[in-house]
Amino acid sequence: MANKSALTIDALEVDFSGFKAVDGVSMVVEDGELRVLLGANGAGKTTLMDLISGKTKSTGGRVFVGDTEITNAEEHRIARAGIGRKFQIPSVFRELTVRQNLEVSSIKRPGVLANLGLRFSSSQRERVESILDEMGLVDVANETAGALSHGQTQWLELGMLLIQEPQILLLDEPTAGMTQAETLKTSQIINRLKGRHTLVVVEHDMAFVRQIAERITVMHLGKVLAEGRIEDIETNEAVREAYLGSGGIH
Amino acid sequence: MSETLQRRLEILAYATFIAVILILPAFADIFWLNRFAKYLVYGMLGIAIAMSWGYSGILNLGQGLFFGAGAYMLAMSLKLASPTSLAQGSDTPVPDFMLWNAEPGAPTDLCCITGGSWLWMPFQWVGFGAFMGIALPVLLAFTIGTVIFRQRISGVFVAIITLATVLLVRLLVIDLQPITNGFNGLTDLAWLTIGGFEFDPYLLATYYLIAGILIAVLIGARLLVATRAGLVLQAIRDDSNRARYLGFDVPKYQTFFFAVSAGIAGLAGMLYVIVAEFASPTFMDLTFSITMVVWAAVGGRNSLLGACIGAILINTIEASISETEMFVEAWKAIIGLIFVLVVLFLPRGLAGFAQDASAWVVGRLNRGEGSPASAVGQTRNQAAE
Amino acid sequence: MVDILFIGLSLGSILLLIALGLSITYGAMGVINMAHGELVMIGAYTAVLAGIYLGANIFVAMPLAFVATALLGWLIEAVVVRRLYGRLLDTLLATWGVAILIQQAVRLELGLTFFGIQIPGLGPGLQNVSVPEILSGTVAIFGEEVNAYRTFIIFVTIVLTVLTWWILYRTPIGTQVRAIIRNPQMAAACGIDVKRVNAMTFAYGSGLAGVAGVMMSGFKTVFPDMGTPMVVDGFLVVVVGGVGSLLGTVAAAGLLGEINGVFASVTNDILARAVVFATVILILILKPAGLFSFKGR
Amino acid sequence: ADEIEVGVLFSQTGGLSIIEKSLSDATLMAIDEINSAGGVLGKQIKPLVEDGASDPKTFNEKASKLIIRDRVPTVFGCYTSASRKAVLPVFEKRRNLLFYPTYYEGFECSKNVVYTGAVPNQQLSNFIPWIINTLGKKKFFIVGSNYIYPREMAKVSKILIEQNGGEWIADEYLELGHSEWGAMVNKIKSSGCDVVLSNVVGDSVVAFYREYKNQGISQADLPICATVTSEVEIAAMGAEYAAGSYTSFPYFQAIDTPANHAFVERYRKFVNDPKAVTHHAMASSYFQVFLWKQAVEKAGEATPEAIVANVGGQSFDAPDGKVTVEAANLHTAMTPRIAQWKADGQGEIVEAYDHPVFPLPYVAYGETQDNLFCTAQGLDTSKLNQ
Amino acid sequence: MLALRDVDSFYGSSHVLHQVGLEAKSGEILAVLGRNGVGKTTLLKTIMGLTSSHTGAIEVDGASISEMQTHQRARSGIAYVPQGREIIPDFTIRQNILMGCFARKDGKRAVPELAMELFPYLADNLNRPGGVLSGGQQQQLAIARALAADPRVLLLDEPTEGIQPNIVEEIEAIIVRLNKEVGLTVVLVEQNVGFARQAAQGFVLIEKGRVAEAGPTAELTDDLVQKHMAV
Ligand SMILES: Nc1ncnc2c1ncn2[C@@H]1O[C@H](COP(=O)(O)OP(=O)(O)OP(=O)(O)O)[C@@H](O)[C@H]1O
Ligand SMILES: Nc1ncnc2c1ncn2[C@@H]1O[C@H](COP(=O)(O)OP(=O)(O)OP(=O)(O)O)[C@@H](O)[C@H]1O
Ligand SMILES: NC(N)=O
Ligand SMILES: [Mg+2]
Ligand SMILES: [Mg+2]
Repeated sequence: MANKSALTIDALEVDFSGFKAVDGVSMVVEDGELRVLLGANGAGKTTLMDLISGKTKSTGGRVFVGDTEITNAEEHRIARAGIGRKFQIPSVFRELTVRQNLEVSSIKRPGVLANLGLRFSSSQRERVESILDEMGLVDVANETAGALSHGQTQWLELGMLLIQEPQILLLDEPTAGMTQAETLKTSQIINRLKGRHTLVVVEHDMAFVRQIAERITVMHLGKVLAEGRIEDIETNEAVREAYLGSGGIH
Repeated sequence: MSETLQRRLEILAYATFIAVILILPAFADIFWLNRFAKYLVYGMLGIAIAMSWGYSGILNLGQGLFFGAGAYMLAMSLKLASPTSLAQGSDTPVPDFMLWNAEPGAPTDLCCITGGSWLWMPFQWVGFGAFMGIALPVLLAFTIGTVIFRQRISGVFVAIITLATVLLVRLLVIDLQPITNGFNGLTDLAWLTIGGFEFDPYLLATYYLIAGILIAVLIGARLLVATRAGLVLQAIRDDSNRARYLGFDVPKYQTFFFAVSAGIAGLAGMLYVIVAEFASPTFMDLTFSITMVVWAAVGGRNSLLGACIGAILINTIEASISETEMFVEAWKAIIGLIFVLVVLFLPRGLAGFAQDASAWVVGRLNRGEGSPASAVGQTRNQAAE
Repeated sequence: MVDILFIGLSLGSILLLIALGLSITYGAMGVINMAHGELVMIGAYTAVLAGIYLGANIFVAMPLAFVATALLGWLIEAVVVRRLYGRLLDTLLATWGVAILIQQAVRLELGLTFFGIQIPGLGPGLQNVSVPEILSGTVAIFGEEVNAYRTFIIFVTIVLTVLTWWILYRTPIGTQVRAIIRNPQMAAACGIDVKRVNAMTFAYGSGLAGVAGVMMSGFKTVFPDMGTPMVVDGFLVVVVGGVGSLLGTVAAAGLLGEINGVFASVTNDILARAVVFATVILILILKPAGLFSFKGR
Repeated sequence: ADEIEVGVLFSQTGGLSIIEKSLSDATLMAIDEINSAGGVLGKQIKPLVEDGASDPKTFNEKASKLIIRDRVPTVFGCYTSASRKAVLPVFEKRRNLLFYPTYYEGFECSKNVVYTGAVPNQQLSNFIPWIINTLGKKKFFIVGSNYIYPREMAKVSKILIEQNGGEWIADEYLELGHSEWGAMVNKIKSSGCDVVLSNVVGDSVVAFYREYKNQGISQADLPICATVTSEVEIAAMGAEYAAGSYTSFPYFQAIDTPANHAFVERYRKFVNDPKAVTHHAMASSYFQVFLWKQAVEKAGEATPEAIVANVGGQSFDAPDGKVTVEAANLHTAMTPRIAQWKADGQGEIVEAYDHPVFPLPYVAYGETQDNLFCTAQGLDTSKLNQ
Repeated sequence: MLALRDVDSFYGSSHVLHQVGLEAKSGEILAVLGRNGVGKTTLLKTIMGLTSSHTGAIEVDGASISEMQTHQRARSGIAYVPQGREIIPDFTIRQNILMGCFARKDGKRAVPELAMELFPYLADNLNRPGGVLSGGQQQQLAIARALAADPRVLLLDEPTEGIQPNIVEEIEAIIVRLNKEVGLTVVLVEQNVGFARQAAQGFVLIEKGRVAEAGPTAELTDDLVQKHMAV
């Protein structure tokens, strides 16, 4: 395995009683790269993320973070290996307040005994406040997260991910339900993360994709259909046919 | 309500509670002190339930197992320390019931009077019984917890597993009559003696022993859930999968707090033996375990103090009603009605009510922004609830 | 061997009879109805009272009990349960209170004892129901003389199970019931009258408990506390089977019944009980959502 | 004061209240009768009724209330041994006095309890020989609820069975309160026994007899001989199920004496139920109040110490006939009887001792009337390991 | 067709909508726009009767529905495609679609032709459980379910969220078609201003639970968008 690659996926597949939702996908994401994952509804993008993050157990193939194999490891081990995830249906701690959500995510040493202390370090606190500010959640910081609107929940989950500071971020449709302006802000945040973190982003919003994309992988029916830079993909006839429609990536 | 104000009110509530139980002896006779000592023990059970149910989301319908385990461990030691144990013609203490259950001709010695009686031997040292009173529940909880939480069992399935476990253990305790005295339980116990001081259950000192331990447990538990680990725990209760993706080893947290809760219940079991002077397999009856849960719910399962007060309050009310001549037969119906009404009208229990009430008062005081909406004239939509 | 298997089958059918109503109120509605055992008890008392006041036997008592407990269930739903949908554990607590109330109501003869009025058939004492002639004694099945009454229970259980299955899975109302438990808001937005369907479902589940009670009265004592242990057995069965799966409930009842029967016959009843509890624990550890459960993503 | 307060502690609620209510009623009736006749020492007796709620924890708490707060000199109460064990420490350590009316397993010898129910030798010592010699049944299947009393009864029975030339072929138990008898009855059927000795208690009894009949066993071929099945259980199961079976107790409702007829009548009137049945523990609950009254009168004061010192040797003409508290061990001498149950739900007394039998709570360990283990000073432990 | 006047709406004691008034004329598409959390979803839920409580008047065709329960509103011809899709995971696609039929007046229970034509994936997989579908597939299913109710008014909460671009185009076309051909009145919550401008006749801009601007689409200027939808 190349040392530089952050995430290596090797012939990964999963079989749901006969139906292969991910079917022999191989992919190498370099350290600090931002990879956009495109594909039709049902192409297997979310499932691929499920496989990487341990939500779904694969039936073939392997996954590495750097040199560490994480294939089918327990979720928390994968997380500790450096993978953070934002879900397609935003997933936050609905009964905790927004601030508490971020505080929990800011904990770096995950053991029980390491956390028997009462306080968070001042740097953690500052980080929480700055993320609240950055995500526009200051006003609702003391609300329970269950009362947030869909978009606010998206921001919160993104904030949790940022504060968790994983090496690799898997973002499943991070801008779904956001206004254009909000989408723009998200793309700015993501662009700032580039280089420091490795990102894999699933999106259907082509305007957004254009704002962030470096390399794009297109999936179709569980397989990799195409991979390349934005211009290559845009002009790829198969991709146009299966996915983009008349608009292209605009 | 601002956070600091909320915190101050909570501290005030804790301080008031502690003050009340500490000055209670000034107003109560020794009978009521003994009775309250028992209820304080139940209050400790409330704390244990709130910790596992309210904070961890683990509804344990078998908390009686841990209470019972704690009770039996100390009772075994106190049984062996009881003078009547020695007065049976043997040089070493042997529980009287073992004599009745022994095969004819069996040696009158703890090692081998009946099969398994050797298990009692270390209990000749009271310290061992007291240690096991916490260690055994913790160990049991640790074992159960490790298995079920690794398997990601949750919700009602945990409730049923714990329920089946307590029923199973109860069955075995009753069946293993030669070493447990079966259904009759352990009675004729010595008083706990520390440094030559005998804790007669009808002494002020015994009340303060219980009250002191309760206060320590209450504060300790409150601090524990306020730790970062406590926050993680609540996050796990909320969405255990999300917590996994943040890197937390969920079963470890669940097992840890489950075991702490079990330890508290075991401690409560021991204290109960000190004030009530017996241990019985009925401690592991299902109804008792469910009753504890009801106490906690009435008090407020998300509040350690609330659950604790709930247990004390319900028992006090129960005792008062059932001792009112008019209600000797009907008191249970009244209690049943109270449960229904509390669940319907105080969904977060007394603690939730207290929080809402104080929030409302505070809201009144600093009127202006964020005053709660008035409910007058609103259409209610059932389906939305 | 046939006799042993028959005992197991009969144990299983009794478990199923109790669990059937629960599998609806809990599995299909998400209500942990701790008063289910008390509804069984009311069913049994219906048989007692029908015998005393109408001279009726259990065949007549069955429909009466169904109606009586369905009405009571409907009342419980309207007064208590309706306010608690989606609050699973609160339903447990509130219905626990309801259970105590029902028990005391029977024990205190609906409160009339305070006025010195007695209702023969109610009160704290033990009651009984006699079994009609044709159901007492034994019948021959596979060359084996078996308890006729138990055979009848098995038969009734099968009929009720099939009926329930048909309602739940083959009628629009069944679809509505199942939709409501999954997502009451969306069900309402799809035009389902959530309140009415819930009330009907709860009443039906309660009615089944009533019929179970009549059957129980044929071989058990009838008294105000008789229901308490039943609700526990019922929940063990429903949960082990997999919440919301009628098939699972049937399978779990059969499995636990046979285990109980066989172990009781070859060893003893105490050990059999222990093995049943151990089996419950083991099944749930190995299959954390019960025998039959839907696996989503 | 012109009143003497006494405690009455039975379960008014919960599963056991079915039986315990009748014990409580019998106690209150006795108090009522004594009061109407002028009370004791010229004072009226005031019963303080508390509810044990079928739960040992509650029994313990209520006992402590009666003794420590109300300072009653005596409590009449407890039905199960488990509840008695739970209150025992309070009575012993606070030197108070319990009158306990239930038949029980023995091996208890407390200076603070007066036992007025039968102990094993008073139920079994004539029963087993009678089964073997008169009924001609020799192979016993012993069955009981799984707790101390039935196990102890089984132990004593086995000794008696062997002494009388019978044999026991099984000794099986079912959980207390369990009512599923299919497997057990099937076992009985195929065991080759010719008599069943039942120490089953509570509502399990009902399910047992019903299953017995429904599996086609006839009481004539294979009779159940029981130690606990009383009028209460018979009424509860429906008399046809028990018809032909036997029970051994010192008291039956069917005892054909004017005193007993009057007792049954008075009780029915007292509880306002023309069909109410009377039974052994309930009869003891009744007469023990009179024994207590006599002791108080003899002592001239109502303190626990004085009552206990004077209750030994007190006799009373109870519905059972003459009963006497033995000074030697504070247990009660009573006349054992055997009844066969009839289709009307009443027993027909088929055998009775002609004199009261001395109570021997340690009979299973070799206690005899000449060699008492339990004495007025408490348990003589030197006797135990011989 | 659908009109709201002075509507206030609450979740428990939190007051989310204030004095909202709007009108969607028969056969019109009304776009509801606004930032995250301003109350767009709440507005649709209020129309469906799915918030805890509300005050004010809601009318369909001049008849008040504000006293009705949710299912009665559904039966009066309002169908709802919620933001979270709210598919029943263990029901098959067919059963999920048929759920919509409970709101039909004629009591017919059949999978609507139109939906099958629009969403071939669903047509081909009627017996798969809804819970295993991808996000976009579930969105299609939710629309199909709404169509099964044969509604007069369709409430769509961000229907193109999470849908692949070519299907987004299709869905947009479908919405227009449903509106044009079937005469459906549509209330459309959208983030895609471009589509809103193109499809809708009227718009409502929500800000902090209040209607900030409203009018015919022609008046939806870039300035307004900038003012009410920028971060
Ligand atoms: N547990 C499962 N069992 C059966 N089929 C599954 C399961 N999980 C996913 N699938 C199927 O796998 C396919 C891929 O789903 P996936 O969610 O990965 O798509 P996606 O690319 O994320 O689509 P979208 O863009 O709509 O979110 C779908 O057809 C889905 O139905
Ligand atoms: N169940 C609830 N309880 C309390 N408050 C809620 C609840 N749901 C939403 N809210 C609050 O109501 C406000 C409006 O939420 P709503 O979901 O209607 O926003 P929205 O405009 O649809 O946003 P988005 O574009 O993000 O979907 C938000 O501030 C949210 O916090
Ligand atoms: N004393 C009894 N029978 O428990
Ligand atoms: Mg997806
Ligand atoms: Mg929304």
